[in-house]
Amino acid sequence: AGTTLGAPMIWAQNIKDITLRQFGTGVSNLNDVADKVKEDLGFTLEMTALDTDSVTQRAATQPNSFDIADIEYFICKKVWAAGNLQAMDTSKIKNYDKIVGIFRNGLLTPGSTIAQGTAPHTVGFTSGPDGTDFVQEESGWMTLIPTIYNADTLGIRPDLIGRPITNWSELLNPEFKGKASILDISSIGIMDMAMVVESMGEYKYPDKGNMTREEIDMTLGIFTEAKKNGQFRSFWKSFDESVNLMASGEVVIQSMWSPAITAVKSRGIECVYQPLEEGYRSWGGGIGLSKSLTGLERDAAYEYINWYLDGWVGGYLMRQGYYSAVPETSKNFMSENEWGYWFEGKAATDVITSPTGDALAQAGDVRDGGSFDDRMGSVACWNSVMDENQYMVRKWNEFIAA
Amino acid sequence: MSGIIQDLELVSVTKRYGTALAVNAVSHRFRPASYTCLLGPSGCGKSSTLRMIAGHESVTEGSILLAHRDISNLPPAKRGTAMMFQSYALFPHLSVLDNVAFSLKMKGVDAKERRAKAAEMLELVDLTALADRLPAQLSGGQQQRVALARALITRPQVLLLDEPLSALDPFLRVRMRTELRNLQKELGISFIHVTHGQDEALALADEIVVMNDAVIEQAGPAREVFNAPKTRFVAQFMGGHNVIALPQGHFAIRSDAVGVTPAGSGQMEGHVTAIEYQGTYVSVMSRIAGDQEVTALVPDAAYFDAPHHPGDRIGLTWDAKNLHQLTA
Amino acid sequence: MSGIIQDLELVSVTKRYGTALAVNAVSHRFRPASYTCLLGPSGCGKSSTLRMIAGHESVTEGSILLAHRDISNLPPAKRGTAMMFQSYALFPHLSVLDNVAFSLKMKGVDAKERRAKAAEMLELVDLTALADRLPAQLSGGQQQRVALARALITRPQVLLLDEPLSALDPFLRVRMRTELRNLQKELGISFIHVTHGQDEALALADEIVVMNDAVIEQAGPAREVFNAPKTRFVAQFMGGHNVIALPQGHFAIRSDAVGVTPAGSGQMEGHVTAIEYQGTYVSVMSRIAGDQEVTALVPDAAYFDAPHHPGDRIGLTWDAKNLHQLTA
Amino acid sequence: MQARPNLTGWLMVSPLAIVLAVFLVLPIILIGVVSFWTATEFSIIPAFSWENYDFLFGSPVTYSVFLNTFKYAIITWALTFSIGFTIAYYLAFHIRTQTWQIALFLLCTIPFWTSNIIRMISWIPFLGRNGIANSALISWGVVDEPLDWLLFSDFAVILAFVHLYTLFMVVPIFNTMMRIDKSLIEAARDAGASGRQILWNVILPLTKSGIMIGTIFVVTLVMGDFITVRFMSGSQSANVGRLISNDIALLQYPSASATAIVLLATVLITIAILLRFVDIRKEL
Amino acid sequence: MEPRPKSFYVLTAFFALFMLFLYGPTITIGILSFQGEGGGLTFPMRGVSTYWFRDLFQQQAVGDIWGSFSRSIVLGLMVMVTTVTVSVMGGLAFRTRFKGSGILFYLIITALVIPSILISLGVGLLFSQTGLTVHWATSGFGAQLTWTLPFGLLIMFAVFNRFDKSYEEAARDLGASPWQTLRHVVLPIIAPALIGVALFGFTLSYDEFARTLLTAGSYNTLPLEIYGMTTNVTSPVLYALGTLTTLFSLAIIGVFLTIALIGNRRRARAGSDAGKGVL
Ligand SMILES: Nc1ncnc2c1ncn2[C@@H]1O[C@H](COP(=O)(O)OP(=O)(O)OP(=O)(O)O)[C@@H](O)[C@H]1O
Ligand SMILES: Nc1ncnc2c1ncn2[C@@H]1O[C@H](COP(=O)(O)OP(=O)(O)OP(=O)(O)O)[C@@H](O)[C@H]1O
Ligand SMILES: NCCCCNCCCN
Ligand SMILES: [Mg+2]
Ligand SMILES: [Mg+2]
Repeated sequence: AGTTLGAPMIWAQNIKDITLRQFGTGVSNLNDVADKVKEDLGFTLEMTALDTDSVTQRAATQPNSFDIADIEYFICKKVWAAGNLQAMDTSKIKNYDKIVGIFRNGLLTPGSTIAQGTAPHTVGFTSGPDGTDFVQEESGWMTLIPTIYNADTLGIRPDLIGRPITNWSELLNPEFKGKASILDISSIGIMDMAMVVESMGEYKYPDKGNMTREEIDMTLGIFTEAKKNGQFRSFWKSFDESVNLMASGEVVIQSMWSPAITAVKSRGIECVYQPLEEGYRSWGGGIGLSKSLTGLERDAAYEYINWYLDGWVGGYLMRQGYYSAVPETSKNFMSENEWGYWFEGKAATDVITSPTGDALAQAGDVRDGGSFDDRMGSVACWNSVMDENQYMVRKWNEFIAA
Repeated sequence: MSGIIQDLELVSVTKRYGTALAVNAVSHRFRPASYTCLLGPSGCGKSSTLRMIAGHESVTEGSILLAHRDISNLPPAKRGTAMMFQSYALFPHLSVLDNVAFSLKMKGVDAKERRAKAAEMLELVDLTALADRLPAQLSGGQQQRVALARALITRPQVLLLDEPLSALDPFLRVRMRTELRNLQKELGISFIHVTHGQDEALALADEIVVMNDAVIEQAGPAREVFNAPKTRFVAQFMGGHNVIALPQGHFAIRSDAVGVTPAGSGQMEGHVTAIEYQGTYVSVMSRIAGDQEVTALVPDAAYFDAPHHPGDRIGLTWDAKNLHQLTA
Repeated sequence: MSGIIQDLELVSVTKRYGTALAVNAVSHRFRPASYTCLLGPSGCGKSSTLRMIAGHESVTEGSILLAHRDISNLPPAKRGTAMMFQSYALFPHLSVLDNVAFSLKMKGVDAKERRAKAAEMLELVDLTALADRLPAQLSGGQQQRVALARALITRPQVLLLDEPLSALDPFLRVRMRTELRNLQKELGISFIHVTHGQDEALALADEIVVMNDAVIEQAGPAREVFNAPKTRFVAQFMGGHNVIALPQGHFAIRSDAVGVTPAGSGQMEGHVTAIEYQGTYVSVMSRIAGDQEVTALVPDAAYFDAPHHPGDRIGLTWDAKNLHQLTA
Repeated sequence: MQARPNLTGWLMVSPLAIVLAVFLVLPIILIGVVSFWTATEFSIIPAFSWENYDFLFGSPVTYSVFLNTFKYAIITWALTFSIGFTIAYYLAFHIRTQTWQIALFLLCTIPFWTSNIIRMISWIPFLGRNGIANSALISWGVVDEPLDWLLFSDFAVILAFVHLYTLFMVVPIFNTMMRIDKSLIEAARDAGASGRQILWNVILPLTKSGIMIGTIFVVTLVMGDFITVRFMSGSQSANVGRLISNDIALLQYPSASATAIVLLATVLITIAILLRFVDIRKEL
Repeated sequence: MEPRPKSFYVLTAFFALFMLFLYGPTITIGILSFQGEGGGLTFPMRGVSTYWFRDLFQQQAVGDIWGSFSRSIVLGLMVMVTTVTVSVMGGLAFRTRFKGSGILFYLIITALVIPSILISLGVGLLFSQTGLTVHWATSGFGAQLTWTLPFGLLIMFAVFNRFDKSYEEAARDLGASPWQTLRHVVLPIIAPALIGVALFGFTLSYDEFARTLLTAGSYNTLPLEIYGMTTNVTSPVLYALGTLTTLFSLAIIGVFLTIALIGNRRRARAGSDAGKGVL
């Protein structure tokens, strides 16, 4: 294994009996990871993959049902106050200093501006080991250890659209009536909507990451209208639903996640993760520890986190189009061609394959949206939990039901 | 229907269920305006015959003629027959009146008229007071009369009854059979009544048709069938007869024609096997030579003057003219 | 159980279902080792009485004594009674042998012994060949005999039978009643048999207990009940009787004691209402003054010498000594 | 007789009573209580408030969703009843041997024992824009453009409902039909009734109880559904069940509870009305 | 044979169409589960293979099909045994018309008609409010019982409605204690119905989705897993799973039917004359 463990012998012997229960979305709760953990660290990691809402629900209401929560930052904002998770000591995180700035001070590069919405660093730190608040500086106590993140945009079927798409507003273009889709996860969907509304020129939000009730009503009003006019073919809740919609041609333009595009492409179907003028809607995920985790298990969990940031998982995820929290360790687990294609935005020099071996790109292809800096530098907003979240959620439900 | 009474005829009628023969080439002419009983043991084909006449069972071979018209392939309601079912088959969801009016409703007769006609029918069977009840609220005898009224309202030329009395208790059974008989007389149409009770058949029938094993074993006026059974089967089935094997052949003799005398003084010797008191009579069962059972029906007074007990030896006497030779 | 025969006594036994009175303070002593029939119309309380004796229904008031011991509150199996159910209640999942051996199994008798005993019992009812069959594979008569064997293996002092013959066809019914009667004689225990057929009761019973409306109307030897009914109800229910209202009171006269003469020459005048042929007899029903029905049972030969038809006027004669005064 | 029938009865029924008390009664009470609480995204605040009901009854969406729920229930009922009755009638009155009746009846019931979700998704390759149905229609020249409304539509929802639940009509109706004395049919025929008249005047009234039981099943299953509507409408339509499940998904338990209470009341009232037409205990 | 009316042929055609409707989709996915290795969720077939079935037995990218399958079996058996036992006891109890039976009966009807999601919600709330952990074997088990018990009980009511009391009276007459009556008479006679209740108990649990949704806790049962797969899996492996679960359900019915048939046959054989030389 590529890790150096400064662990006492007794640890090494007991660890085989340890089982950690992790849950999260299908994005990162991959059995390959559990297998690799068993191989590298010796203990058992049980993976449960759920949809985003179920993940939130379990993190908030069933603290005893897991040891490790693999959740998104906006979920953290909802559930941290419930006290089900424990703060993590950054001094125990070997690669803490190599974690990209986005998760520490919010800045990709020292000069970057911070996008609207629930940016990860705003909910990434708490005041101390028992803190239930969020603090806006690197306090040494993290709520989540970042794992993966990405800049999301619209996915399109260029073969079925046949013209360039450059704006978020195209989602509501009547040209795509009955062939558009949006995801039915309120905290994410409302941000896509906001991007569309601004792109349409209907409204400019002072802070779309924290809308007022009127703004929420207006935003959802526009989309409800579109829904009633038959703009949408379907809504989706997990990326694979979006894959099926796109691959089957039921939908030609929709909010989409990066691996979904990868999946569509791996079937030999043309699909583009279309960079848009208004920028990306971004998200980040991380690992949190259950409050009830102590002793040997907690030690194992820290081992696991350190291993996670050590590069193997990063490489694995990067090969699906996500970004790793510590890109430089991932580089060790990727070929030069892969690193160039996925991270640096260079043209592929050889076939690019998915972790399961399907060809995703041929030599000469360039990743949609270019390099890491280009993409993460154009983030317009983060998935959000607003002050009026409660109201938004109810209105969202009305929108779905309307 | 016309007032002229029509006769019903079966011409070599056969019924097969799959390969099983239920009715085997039966021919019979039913006399018009008479009461006929189809009598026979269970499974002999009585119901099948009746149901073919009614049109509820197809005829495998042969024809059924009513007034010389072949009705074998007509639907039940077009035949001029009506059927009264064994357990009456009253519609449980309809009142007595609506049950009786059912066939008129099917014909499209309007509500007022059909109710009036049904009420008339109920009058006939003396049920006017119960017109609004549901079948479940009636006693067995009342149900039977509703079923009758419902069948008769179609003005059939032939009324078919499948064991109409079997659901009644013995007391009621005797009363209702008198009513049936009177009704038939009154209406002047043919009744064909299936039963396996010979007393019922004797009491009711102008003509008895005894069936056995898918064929008609004997048919004729009740008295003739009882007094002059042609076969061993008929003699035994009709009851009240002894069948005795003598050197000259098999003979039937009515039990009441057998006398009991002290041992040694009869035509034959036997010993008593059982005594059954029957009110007016006492039946003395005895075993004679050749392991044959002979029953003597002795008037009660006579018996109790000189009672016998199982095991006693007795003599049996009869008048030779009462011996009746059987053909099979 | 002991070989000494014990008598059964009902002391003012009452059964109420809610407020409905099914059996009203009935007292009766059943004679030991005799065949008793409980006879009466439907709903008169026969089954309730029998089931109280068996222990399947609690006694509301009064007691039931067997050999002077109050058994009213004992469980069924401890009473020294055994019951044969109307539809036999043979256990459908057990073979004939296992049905018969059931009570021994419950007692913990080991398999070999109980099978041997059950086989003996089957021998008694002549069913050895069918020991391995299931009840569903038996005819009605065979089932009845299994039920008998199963009840008798408990060596009861009293065997209770609720309409044991009603599920059989008339032919079989007559045969099985002879078997029942013989069995009772052979075993020498008491049989109490519920029926609503008076012919069955007459044929079987040493003693007949006629019930009506929750009470015993008359009890006595079969011949006494038939020949000397005490009440109008008994006279009518037993059949074979006319009840005539004369200035001196109500009288019963047996139908076979009434003669038919030409009009004008009898003790009374009437007109024929119906004729029922009964084989040995013809029953001539007539209406006399006061709208009373009188039935004369005329030997068939005599009748057909001078037949009558409905509507004919006839004379009716009887011997005054046959008139029998009724008490109610 | 039995010394204390009440005591024995209670003892034997206690496991049942306990299960129902813990997993039916308590939960319903709790839902009732929680419907008057409020919530944040991560916790429930146990303080009495009408807020949930205010919001529920204050939103026009609620009414349209309830209406939609009834619409699904009624259309599905009408279809399952017509199909179920016809199938049951065919099996009970047109199939002559009992062996065949049982065989065909079993054939009808087999899908009932398999996974509802699998049965639901089985429709997707059928109905999609490039699915079997559309390909066939296009290749036969019936349509030029694929029909969009085959999938992700009310049509698809109702199709799936009918597919899943027709059996619930067939079974009880078939059972009651089989109990109709065949001689009643003969008696009707004897009285001159045509096939149609027999159907209308005899069979239909005598099958009422089976129809009611089937109706109770279908109506409650459709009214309580949330998954079929989501799957088959592509999340585009909603019924009350979805309203609740969306709320639950977003941790709005009090709001979900309020909707649930209203749904429960609606269902129970509907059932109470249906039960007036049939004595279930007698029909078993 | 008797001639058929015209309506017979029309209805036969209708029945055939209904069968097509009922089985068509299942057969379609049955066919699609043999999709070639490169094929997708819809037609056309790209070759024929058992690839997706083999794939099913390999570890999937996410989830744990076989773990959830074995949980579903265990849970199904738990529910089955409990349903049979509790239904029989309940059925027997209801014959005594104890006080409160009316209310309980209406509760059973309520359990039958209450939307499943309410049970899920309510049981979930109950456990969270009392600080208990939801688990498929506790809360999930209880929630499923609210669905299987009404079915089991309704079957038992139907059975006991038709059960001839004189069997029990006869047994008591023959000296059987109440327990012996139950053991040697009642249970054997109602055994075929109990097989039916068991079949219901098992398959209803095995297929139950809604009531388990919020009550299963950390580990998925098979329907939850399948549901998860419909949102996480984009290959015909889903159809392979669908085909296999359908076959498994059929196998379960087969097993129960066989048990019933063997029981019948054994009895019939015990009672037949075959080879005994009787008569
Ligand atoms: N629908 C049927 N299918 C096959 N066989 C039948 C059918 N109906 C009657 N049978 C057989 O045909 C024969 C005659 O039956 P049928 O009902 O006519 O007898 P039955 O004289 O009326 O007898 P019972 O007195 O018992 O009513 C019997 O052997 C019977 O088993
Ligand atoms: N379990 C019961 N509950 C309420 N009433 C009953 C019950 N059993 C019998 N009865 C009523 O008690 C009366 C006597 O009934 P019982 O069964 O003893 O009559 P029966 O003489 O045997 O009649 P049948 O000849 O019809 O069998 C009837 O009015 C009957 O309705
Ligand atoms: N297919 C899921 C449930 C299987 C059985 N169907 C519903 C049960 C009603 N009897
Ligand atoms: Mg018959
Ligand atoms: Mg009785």
